[in-house]
Amino acid sequence: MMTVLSFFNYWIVVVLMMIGFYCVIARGNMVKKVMGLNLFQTSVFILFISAGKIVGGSTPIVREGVELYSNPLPHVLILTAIVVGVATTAVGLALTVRINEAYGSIEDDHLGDEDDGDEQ
Amino acid sequence: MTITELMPFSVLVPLIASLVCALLPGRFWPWAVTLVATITSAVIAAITLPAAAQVTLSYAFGNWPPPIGIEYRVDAANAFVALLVAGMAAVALPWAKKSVDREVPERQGAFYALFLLALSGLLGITLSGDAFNIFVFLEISSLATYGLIAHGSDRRALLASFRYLIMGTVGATFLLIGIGFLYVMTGTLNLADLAERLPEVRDTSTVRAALAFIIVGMGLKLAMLPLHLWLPNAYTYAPSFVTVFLAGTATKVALYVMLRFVFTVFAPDWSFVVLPLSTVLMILAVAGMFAGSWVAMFQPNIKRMLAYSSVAQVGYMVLGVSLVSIVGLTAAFLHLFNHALMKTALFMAVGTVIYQVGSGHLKDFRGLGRTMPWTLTAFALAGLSIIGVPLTAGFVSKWYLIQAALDQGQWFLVVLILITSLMAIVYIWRVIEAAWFQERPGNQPAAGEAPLALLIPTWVLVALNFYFGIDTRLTVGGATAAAEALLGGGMAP
Amino acid sequence: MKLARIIEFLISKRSLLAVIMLVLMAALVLADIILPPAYTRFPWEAISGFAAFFGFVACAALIFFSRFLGEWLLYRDEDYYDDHE
Amino acid sequence: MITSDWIHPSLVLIAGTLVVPLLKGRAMQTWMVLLPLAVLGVLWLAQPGEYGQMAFLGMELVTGRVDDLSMVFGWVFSTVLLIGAIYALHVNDQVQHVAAFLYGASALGVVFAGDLITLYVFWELMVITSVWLIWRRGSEVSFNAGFRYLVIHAVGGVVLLAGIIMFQFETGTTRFDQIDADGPAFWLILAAFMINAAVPPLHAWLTDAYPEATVTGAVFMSALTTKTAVYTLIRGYPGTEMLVWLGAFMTLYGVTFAMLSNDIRRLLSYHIVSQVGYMVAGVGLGTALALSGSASHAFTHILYKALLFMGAGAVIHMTGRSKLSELGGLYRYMPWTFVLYLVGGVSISAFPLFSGYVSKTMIVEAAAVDGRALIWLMLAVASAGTFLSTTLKLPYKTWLGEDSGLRPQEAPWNMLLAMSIAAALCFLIGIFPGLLYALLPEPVDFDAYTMSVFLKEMQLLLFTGLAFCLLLKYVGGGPKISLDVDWLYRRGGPRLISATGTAIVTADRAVRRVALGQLMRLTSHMERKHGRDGKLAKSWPIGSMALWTAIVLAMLLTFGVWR
Repeated sequence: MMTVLSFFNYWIVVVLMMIGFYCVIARGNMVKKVMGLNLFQTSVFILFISAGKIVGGSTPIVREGVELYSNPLPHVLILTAIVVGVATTAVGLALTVRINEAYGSIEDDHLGDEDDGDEQ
Repeated sequence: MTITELMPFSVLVPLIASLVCALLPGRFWPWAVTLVATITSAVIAAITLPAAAQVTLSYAFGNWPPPIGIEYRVDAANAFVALLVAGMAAVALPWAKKSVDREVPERQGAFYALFLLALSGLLGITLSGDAFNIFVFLEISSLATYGLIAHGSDRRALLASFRYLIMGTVGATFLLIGIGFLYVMTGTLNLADLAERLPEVRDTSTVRAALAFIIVGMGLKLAMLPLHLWLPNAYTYAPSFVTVFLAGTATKVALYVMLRFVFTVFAPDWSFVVLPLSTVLMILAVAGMFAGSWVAMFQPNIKRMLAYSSVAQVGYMVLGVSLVSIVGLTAAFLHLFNHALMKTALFMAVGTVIYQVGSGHLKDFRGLGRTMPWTLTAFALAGLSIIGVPLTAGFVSKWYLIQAALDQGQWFLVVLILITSLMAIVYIWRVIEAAWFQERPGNQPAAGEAPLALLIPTWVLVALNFYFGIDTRLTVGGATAAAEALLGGGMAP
Repeated sequence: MKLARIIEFLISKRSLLAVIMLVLMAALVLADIILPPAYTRFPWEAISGFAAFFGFVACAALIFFSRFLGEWLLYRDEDYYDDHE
Repeated sequence: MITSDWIHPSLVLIAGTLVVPLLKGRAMQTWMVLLPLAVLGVLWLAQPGEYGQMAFLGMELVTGRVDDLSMVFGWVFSTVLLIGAIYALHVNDQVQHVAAFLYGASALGVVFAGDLITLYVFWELMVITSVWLIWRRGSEVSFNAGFRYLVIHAVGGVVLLAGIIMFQFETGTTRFDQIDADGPAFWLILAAFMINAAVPPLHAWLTDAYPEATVTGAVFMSALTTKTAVYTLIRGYPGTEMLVWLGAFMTLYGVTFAMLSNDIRRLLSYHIVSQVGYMVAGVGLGTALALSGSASHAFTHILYKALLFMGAGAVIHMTGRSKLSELGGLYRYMPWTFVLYLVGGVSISAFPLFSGYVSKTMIVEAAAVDGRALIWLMLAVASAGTFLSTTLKLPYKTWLGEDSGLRPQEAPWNMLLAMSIAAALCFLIGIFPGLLYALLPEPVDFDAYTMSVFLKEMQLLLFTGLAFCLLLKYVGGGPKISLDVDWLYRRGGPRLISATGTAIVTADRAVRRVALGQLMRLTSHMERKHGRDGKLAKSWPIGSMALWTAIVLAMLLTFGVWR
């Protein structure tokens, strides 16, 4: 029981990841899909950041009287990953807007069917 | 300036040029800047390859020594792939001018900027020796690619782009999860450093899970069956130039990343043992070869047909990998290179037809053999290469693949490879039959031969297909060096 | 056409030609009977006139066998493949 | 490829062919005659040896191996190219000329190839060039026939390639001498050679396609494809017991089906099968005498079969008809064609003084020396059958017999000239067999003109003629076609495929229904609790992609991580 609880951060990650992935799989609405994707990515960010936490460690800013710092590298990495995630979200939402203009709907459910043609 | 210092510029030049490009108005200057940047990249990559084949080059960014700083670490394997990517881009760009003018008439500055971003991202992935850096470049190139695909004139391009975005992000995030697991276990992100530290901790489920996540993530970007579903639409509805570029480069780079992790970071004698990787990859590869070829035989849209053919060809490469031997990896690298040559030539020929006729449907190919003989002959000759007729590049890679299969005593693979080659004859033949043996219907406009600006690059690639089918020193040498760089010169069990 | 007339002439004399042929054939069989067989690798090589007999039987057999085969199994109308291709 | 004492004849031909599209009229005609002459000249200069070595994928290619065996075929191929070119002089279709010359070049490339890779390249080139000789007939029937021809040879090519790869793997070399591998390599290469040699049941491409080829193209085709296969069999498979029986069976199969044929060129095509049977049987016997017999029979066969195809082609060219049931009484109008055709007829029937006699008797004699009674009898029946249909039935129904009311002109001069050259060569070889025997690799210890051989052959032939005259009214025929093995892929195959296709689709549907049903049951439970309007089992495009991702990941994780 203790081990399960002591890994609670990973459980949160797993649960968030599953919810996000389920959204991507099961939701037809494109905005919801993008949100699911965000959730999915965020779970990974938490994974990185929580791994960088050292018990008893302080925020990784150099100051007087503090010896033990958390690992700063994951934060830096995740800052970059967040930027990437934001960009992805932006592109995804922009595409959603364009799809709404072109099709009049953002339900991914059989959107392509109305175009006659070569999808088999 | 030494080669080591020059090397990062093949990534930086297109990155910087893309900023310039985004601001340029009109139709000529964006293209010209892109061309210059791309050729510069290609030249640098060409200079790097011979040096990297000798000794592994290492460049530390900002003079932070690895493993703390970001390192560009180039051996024969990345140099080979980087040359392929930059070279394909450089060959495709002269072709791009007319086609892009037709299909993306407005805001070409942004379009070419996206292209340069994608190129720089792909090159960054190949050259970087830092796992997280690979993820970042992967996302840069992917985001640019989504934008490029969305430029297609058909509204389905938007849908294809969106679906690719979702799947691509899922794939990249899987890669990130894998990298995260590795970082948690080893505390480093440098690939070479990871390879050193992993053996101590590799008997943990975390490391095994990392391998699984990385393989699935890259399998997605690589369009390995059954993770290929995004690819056909993306290739079909993207502007012709984007398809030409992606077909030769994007999946190849993804394959490279997968190989880099499986072979260099995790040693093959570990990664192929803990997961039933060889079996899984072989089954998926064979399934991809068959399913891709099978579906391609019935596609009415030629771009889509070639896209499915790509799924099949990815199957050949993965098959080479799954054999876990020097010859198998050599075959995979050879096919990676040769497939880029032939598929780019084929997509160029189809793009040329689309430029002249306005459609890539099989029914619009009818009777074109007489009015566009050069374009369609180029298609037929590149088709010979994809079938694997001797004297073409396709034969060389299939030959090595078959040798690799025979070395392992896998006779049935030889049969499967030959059967799928026969299927390739069928789908290439459909186009030839329509072009030469059917009359052009009266209600369709007659089309004349395409302009030279489109024909010459296409024929250059066709000629390369035959050149590398006869003179195999460069390709086989490069591929063998790449395979040895990954396998460390030894044979895995 | 001179050659055509020669052929015409030969055809008009076909009964004479037939007689000449029959005489020739008889002579061949006679020669085979008179001359001793050069080899006897197979038993029938010792039989005089076996080749003549064999030729006749083989020809008759082929004619009837092929005809039988055709009528029994293989003959189809000339447009047999047309309606499906 | 070019040294002082070796210029590859294929190279000469290919280079010369490139000029053809630039020429017109008289200049082109002159060029078409000069080109085969140049090849003959190149062969005249060729010295035995090996030339044109190249390295390719770590193998050594030998593009030119000149020895007696390859020279025999080299000579006759270039001769028939000359004859065929003269026969085609009046044709104003450069595609056909280019195809014919390239086809000849590839056939020469095959016989001079010293390794299997070079052989394979020319082997395939032979297919893609010759198919144009069928397609240029321009009818839908010929297009379909050509397409079937192409498909079968494509399959044959793949089989050959597979065999070569395994051969290379097994022996470490691709040198083409007697194939001494065992296991699949031996059989695959043999099967590919047998497809081209038209060994039943792999023969139907020939009798299907040749009658639909152009008048002039069929002349080249009758000479080259099957005989290159005979060459490769002589080189690679001498003494393979199976071939004796297959060859003897072929001879009978060919003559039987020839009796059923109504189309004159189909009849002649079945006789290619039959005659190649003699050569295949000779290869199977494998003795020096038998192999010499096969090589010399290939040589004479090419000449007289070309002559027969030229005669039949001339009739088709002048009358537009090709069916025995529609022809008759042409001797008044095409007497020269008739007489020249008959020279071919008596040659193929092995009448003394004509070329077939000096080569076929050699194979029959080899069978006798080997003491193979049954084979000997089968070959003798086939001899009778050959005479029966090519020299009696076909000319009788075409030039004599009932008058069909056709009033054609005599064939043009170039056709007659080409036929005369071929007829003269048939006659020459028949009278001076020593000329032919001198070309053969082994010294020939055989004299066709002994009293015993002569008597037997004459009795056999003349009494066959007697039977024909007496049984004329029973001879089959009429406006019918006869089924052959090609039925399997023209009608049987499509039926089978559509049946299996339906079965696969049904099975696929059933499997998916069951699988999806399971999945749905699994998820509907989740869904009732967690989803308001979401249904997991519905196939959303992205949904299904992501689902597959999850499945693959789950597979890897379950197998690899939590073991």
